Amino acid sequence: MLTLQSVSRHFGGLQVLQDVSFEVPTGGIFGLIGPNGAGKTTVVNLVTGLLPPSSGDILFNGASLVGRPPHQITAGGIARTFQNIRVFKEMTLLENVIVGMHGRLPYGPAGWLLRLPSYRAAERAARDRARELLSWMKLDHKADDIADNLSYGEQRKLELARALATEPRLLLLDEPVAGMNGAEKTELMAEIRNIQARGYTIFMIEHDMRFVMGLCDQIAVLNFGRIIAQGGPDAVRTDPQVIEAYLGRDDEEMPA
Amino acid sequence: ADVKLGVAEALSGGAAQYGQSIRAGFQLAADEINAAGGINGSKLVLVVEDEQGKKEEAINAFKKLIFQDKVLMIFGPTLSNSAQAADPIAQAAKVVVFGTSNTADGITSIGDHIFRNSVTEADVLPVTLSTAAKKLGIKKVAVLYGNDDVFTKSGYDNFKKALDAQKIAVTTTETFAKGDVDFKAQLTKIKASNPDALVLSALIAEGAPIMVQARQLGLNVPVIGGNGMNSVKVFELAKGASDGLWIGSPWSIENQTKENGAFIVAYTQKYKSAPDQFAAQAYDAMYITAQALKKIKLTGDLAKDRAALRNALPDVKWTGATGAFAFRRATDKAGNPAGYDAAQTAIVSVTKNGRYAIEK
Amino acid sequence: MLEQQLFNALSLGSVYALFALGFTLVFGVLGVVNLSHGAVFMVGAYAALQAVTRLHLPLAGALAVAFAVSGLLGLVIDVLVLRPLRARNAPHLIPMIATIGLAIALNSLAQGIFGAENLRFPAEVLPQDTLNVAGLHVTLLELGIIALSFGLMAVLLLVLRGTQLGRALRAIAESPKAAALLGINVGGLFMLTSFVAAGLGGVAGVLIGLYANALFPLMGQPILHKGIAVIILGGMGDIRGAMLAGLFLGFAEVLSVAYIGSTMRDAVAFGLLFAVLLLRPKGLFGTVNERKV
Amino acid sequence: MSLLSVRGLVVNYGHVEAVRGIDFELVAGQITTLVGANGAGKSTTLMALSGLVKKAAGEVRFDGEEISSTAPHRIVGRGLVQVAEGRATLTTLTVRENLELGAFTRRDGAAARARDIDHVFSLFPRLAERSGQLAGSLSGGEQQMLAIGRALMAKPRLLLLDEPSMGLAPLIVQDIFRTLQRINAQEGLTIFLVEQNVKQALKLAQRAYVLENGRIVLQGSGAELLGDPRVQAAYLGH
Amino acid sequence: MESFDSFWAVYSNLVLTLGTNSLLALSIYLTLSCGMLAMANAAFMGIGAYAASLLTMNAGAPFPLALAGGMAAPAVVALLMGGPTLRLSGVYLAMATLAFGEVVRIVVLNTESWTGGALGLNGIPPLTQWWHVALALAVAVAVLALMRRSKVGRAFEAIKLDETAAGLMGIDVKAHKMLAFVAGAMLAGLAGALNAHLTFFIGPNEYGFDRGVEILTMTILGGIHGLMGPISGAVILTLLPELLRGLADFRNVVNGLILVVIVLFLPRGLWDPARLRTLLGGRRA
Ligand SMILES: Nc1ncnc2c1ncn2[C@@H]1O[C@H](COP(=O)(O)OP(=O)(O)OP(=O)(O)O)[C@@H](O)[C@H]1O
Ligand SMILES: Nc1ncnc2c1ncn2[C@@H]1O[C@H](COP(=O)(O)OP(=O)(O)OP(=O)(O)O)[C@@H](O)[C@H]1O
Ligand SMILES: [Mg+2]
Ligand SMILES: [Mg+2]
Repeated sequence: MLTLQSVSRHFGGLQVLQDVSFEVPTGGIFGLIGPNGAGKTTVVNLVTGLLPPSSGDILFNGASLVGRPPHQITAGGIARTFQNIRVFKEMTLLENVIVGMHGRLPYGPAGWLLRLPSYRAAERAARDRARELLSWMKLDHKADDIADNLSYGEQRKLELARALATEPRLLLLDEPVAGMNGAEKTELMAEIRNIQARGYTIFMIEHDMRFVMGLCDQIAVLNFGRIIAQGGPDAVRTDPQVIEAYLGRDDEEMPA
Repeated sequence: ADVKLGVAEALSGGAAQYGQSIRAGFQLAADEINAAGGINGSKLVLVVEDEQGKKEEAINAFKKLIFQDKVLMIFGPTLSNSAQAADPIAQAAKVVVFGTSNTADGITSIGDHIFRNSVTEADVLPVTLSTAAKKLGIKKVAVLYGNDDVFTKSGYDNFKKALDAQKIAVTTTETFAKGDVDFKAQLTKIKASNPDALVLSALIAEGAPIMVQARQLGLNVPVIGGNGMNSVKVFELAKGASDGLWIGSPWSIENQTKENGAFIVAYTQKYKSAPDQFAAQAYDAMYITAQALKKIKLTGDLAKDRAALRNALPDVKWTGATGAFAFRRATDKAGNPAGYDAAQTAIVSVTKNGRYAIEK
Repeated sequence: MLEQQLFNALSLGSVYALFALGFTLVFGVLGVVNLSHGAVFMVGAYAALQAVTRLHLPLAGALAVAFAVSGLLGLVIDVLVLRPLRARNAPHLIPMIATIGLAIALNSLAQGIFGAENLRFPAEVLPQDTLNVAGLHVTLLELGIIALSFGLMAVLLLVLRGTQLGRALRAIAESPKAAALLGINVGGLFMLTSFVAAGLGGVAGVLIGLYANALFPLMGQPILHKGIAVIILGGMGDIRGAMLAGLFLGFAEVLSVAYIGSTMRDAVAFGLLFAVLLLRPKGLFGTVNERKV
Repeated sequence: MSLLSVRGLVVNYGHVEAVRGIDFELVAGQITTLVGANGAGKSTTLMALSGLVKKAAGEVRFDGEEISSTAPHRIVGRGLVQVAEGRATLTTLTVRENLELGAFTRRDGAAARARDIDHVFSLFPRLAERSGQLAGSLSGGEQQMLAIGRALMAKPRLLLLDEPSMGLAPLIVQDIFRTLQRINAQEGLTIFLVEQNVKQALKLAQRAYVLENGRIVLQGSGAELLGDPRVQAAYLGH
Repeated sequence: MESFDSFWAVYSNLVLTLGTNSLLALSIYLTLSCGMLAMANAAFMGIGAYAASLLTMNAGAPFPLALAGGMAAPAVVALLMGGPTLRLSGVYLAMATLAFGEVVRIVVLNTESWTGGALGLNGIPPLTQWWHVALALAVAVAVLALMRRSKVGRAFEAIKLDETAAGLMGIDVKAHKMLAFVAGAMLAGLAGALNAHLTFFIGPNEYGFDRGVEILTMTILGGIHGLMGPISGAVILTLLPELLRGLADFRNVVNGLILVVIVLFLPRGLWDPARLRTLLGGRRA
């Protein structure tokens, strides 16, 4: 579904990504892990059009994304969440989600100026759909609260609902469980599985190994801008290079 | 009954220094007239409004004076811009408006209720220029003016006409903007063009520093100034660099007539500072109006009284601080008779050792 | 003529920079475009005039008075207006609107007290003679302004870069909360900054008042407009940026008078400014500080 | 010997009651941890200890003295130093400048500061390599090390840490926890640790509190709570 | 009735100025609601005023056509300058737009044969009737109110809160910013055209820095949490000097201090639905 072909990116003299290539197959959950500063978020930024690659190509269902502005990429079926939460803090949850449907509301200026039936129908449908998405994330009871009043974990879930509202085929999650405790993580894991079951393809970045290993069917490992390993969870977990660079040789079990 | 006269001047904002002088001039004259028995026994009462030098405020002030305070007539406003906006209000309401500081062209074309005793620069500047040119043998001049201000810009326009008419060559024309503090770039360029004199259309706020900085750069040619430079403040603000400024105006602090002397003494006593031309013209305007008022009989019917004043005013002849004065009919754009301008002769003076010396 | 014009540009640029240094300091540390800085500048000038005419102080004394009076005014503004707004978490344009109100009030107050007309410092305060240096006409005051603006820049830079105080100010500029957790007295440093910046504004008022030979209640407004251009062009709160942008504006103005025509001066200067911003969207020294997503 | 004791602390944000009357003690020389769900009030508690949010009621005694009305910079001056949530490094200052500022409240001169910077560099050699770099250009893990190092520069008697492991790679998390343990063991520094990484935190801590909806609902030694079924169900996701 | 006539005779101008100032405040509200601090509205007002006045004075155009011209001219200019400018943010955008306004002013000063230069345009026919202003304001408020409830209004809000995130929600950020900028320019131009035909005279200095700041002050003072905010700000800022007339020389001192006090006690603006809600004791459902 998503293909990176020897993508490189530098900031000034800093080479952040070098010849990164991988492929995210349709329908699965794909994980990208690696040390802090390896370039994981940069990959997501490149895919969503916030940054142009210095070289290489990014294909989505065969079509190149390079040079397209973010809103077109979103319209094409890619949505994301952010590592540092970026919900619209002064909007209600419902409004946050409806903003995600911006491109899917089929009325024009005449529609809203004259409050034509098309406008009313579309707005009503958007509201219903938004409530449905919030209920997927178990946030529907707070639909009319201001997003800023949510706790950290709830804001992450709201971001997810908002991303789903754009009707993506590919969902990019950047550290979805950062700052959540074990129970909350377990809960979110179940929700992500549900989302996948509804037919979405998921790509995620995460430092929590129990979460990554438990969810992903494929994992790529990025270190200093290069892919150093790729494969199923078990293969990656035992890869000496990955242990050296990322997981650490702790005698105890991995942090949960 | 009291005679209520409206005064709408800029008492705050950037034009406040002129507006405040003007108000002082009116107040002085009104007090004198009232002390001398008033108008056929009635006292003059001034209703003063601040128009802030803004056109909207001037319109508001005019409307308030005309319709709410029901004044007999209005003095003001301070700036020509405001006059362009507010005078039509008075014209439409058939109320006399008497400007003492509006020198821009076209103000009295607005209609037959518009009067002013401010001598336009079109009348004064050619005289100033020819006098200076003759006495100093000037062949070529550099011009410097403020191009973002009606007053200094129309001064420049009139200078330019006079320079063309008198066939004086221009070496370079430079501009500055209101609020500038540094004029050395323009003056350096002017100095390099080697003129016989500097023609300067500026208000004193910029004009004085221009004189100082010109001298600092070694540009020691005479300066021929417009109306805006006619102020004793030049001696203070351009101290040490104030010599050689030529100006023309109906009023000069050095003009030794009986009327002017009395005005200067009275003003200085009342306000503890020397009067300027704005105060002098306001002072005279009040007396001119008083002459007209004395000739008519006020009935208490406002519309009638306003019309009577309108009809009496054009015939007033008066000799005051600014010398002998009469009105001269102006025409509107189509050439039909409209309001009234001042018919007065200009006095040309030159500064020397901290005083104005009258040249003509 | 070119040499003279270059010198003119240097001194005009220094005038702008002198005003902008204090202005950018408040902007940088408090994050407020303090539109009352022009009024504070004017207050400094009038205070010095009083010191000279009533107390018969020499220039140095008058400058000290201007620094103290303006500085105290800045302090009062910080304590009575800006601090409560900070405490109330006011949205970011609100403090700016408050300073507009203050500027209106201060300007009219000055007019009420001192009258609207132009005043000036007595000529004895500073010799106005022109020196002839290498064929250039140069006044003592111009040299003073140039030296002072560069000197101030150097001092401010040294303080900001090399001392704990400076580091603390930069910390506050970035995050008052993080600074407080380091044991920095944030409220106190806000007050200190307001005091020093306003004091510098007052000193600039005296020198520029001397330079222009004129003090009037609205004297701070024209230079405020230029000052805003300078501090933004320089980049949010950057001291070097303010100096460089001040010089940039001075040179743009003088050279456009010299070679293009004085009617186009402001169009050229502001057109250039516009162009520079398009090329460097955060000003000459501004860093693109937006955190990555 | 308790270094800090809190009695009946209440903190509100407008109508939101974030902390609703909590009591706890930090014993000198120990690591104590506070765990709880998102929005439980952990960060608010730390902010209240540092004086950055105003309490509505209660008292906080640090070394016997009431400090809940003291200005934040004075509290730091007394040796209560916090590493705030989200690595509050100063991105426009260099690594070294950040460390220098850590010693802002100290008055023992540049030489002492330089010595302590070397000490921090020995704890976190990565920072030494990057001492001249702007903190904003560091990776997340490095920023967290810098934040801890900077707090150590103040020579704290009590170090508060708010989720130091958030967003960090497993290797770095292990690193940081090990370092904390070492500092505690070697220098006897009292540490108060707020963590979502509940298992690690409980392993590390001699004493632990569980916060729920602004109230302390459980307390005990780290090992006790680690074995508590309620903790396991609610926080460990078993 | 008579008392109304005399009231109208004195205050008609003031009332109509309330209307045009409200339009101006709404014009800058439009760009602010899309997260842009654009300060070119005074210049756009000037462009509208000059365009409309030249149409009525020189081309003898009927008033509606002149008003349309007064909206179209700034819109075209906004469209041209918006491209390069709108990628700036915060005060940098404010500065670039202010600089643009300065350039417009100087162009007007230097195109004397058209614009009268510093002397301005005189004798503009007073064609603006009260109902022109009322209608313009009503239409503007209605359109903006409808917009706020549509996807366009939500897109503006989203861009204001987080531009990057908005783009990733499928919102064409550039296009929406341009829309807000151009629509704001049209509103400002309309206000300028109406105002010019109310005051007989226009000059270039009316549309400079001070006017720009005044417009911004109205809007921020009023608050940007609804359309009533800018309008109430415009009303207060226009009426305050008139109400304080009695204070004579010190009225601006009081005027300025009142601004400070309002801001201190109502830092979210005069019109703040959230505060009203708490005052009325109700809570959002
Ligand atoms: N806009 C930018 N300008 C300059 N450098 C950048 C920019 N964005 C990222 N970098 C640098 O690129 C490197 C990779 O950053 P990135 O955010 O992709 O890391 P990451 O793998 O997501 O790390 P983490 O796990 O900590 O989130 C870092 O060194 C970072 O400082
Ligand atoms: N500035 C604020 N204004 C209003 N409410 C706030 C504010 N900060 C926090 N809150 C609320 O106070 C409660 C406690 O927040 P706090 O940040 O202390 O939680 P926490 O335990 O640190 O959570 P997390 O694990 O997500 O960091 C939450 O309900 C939160 O929404
Ligand atoms: Mg990342
Ligand atoms: Mg927290």
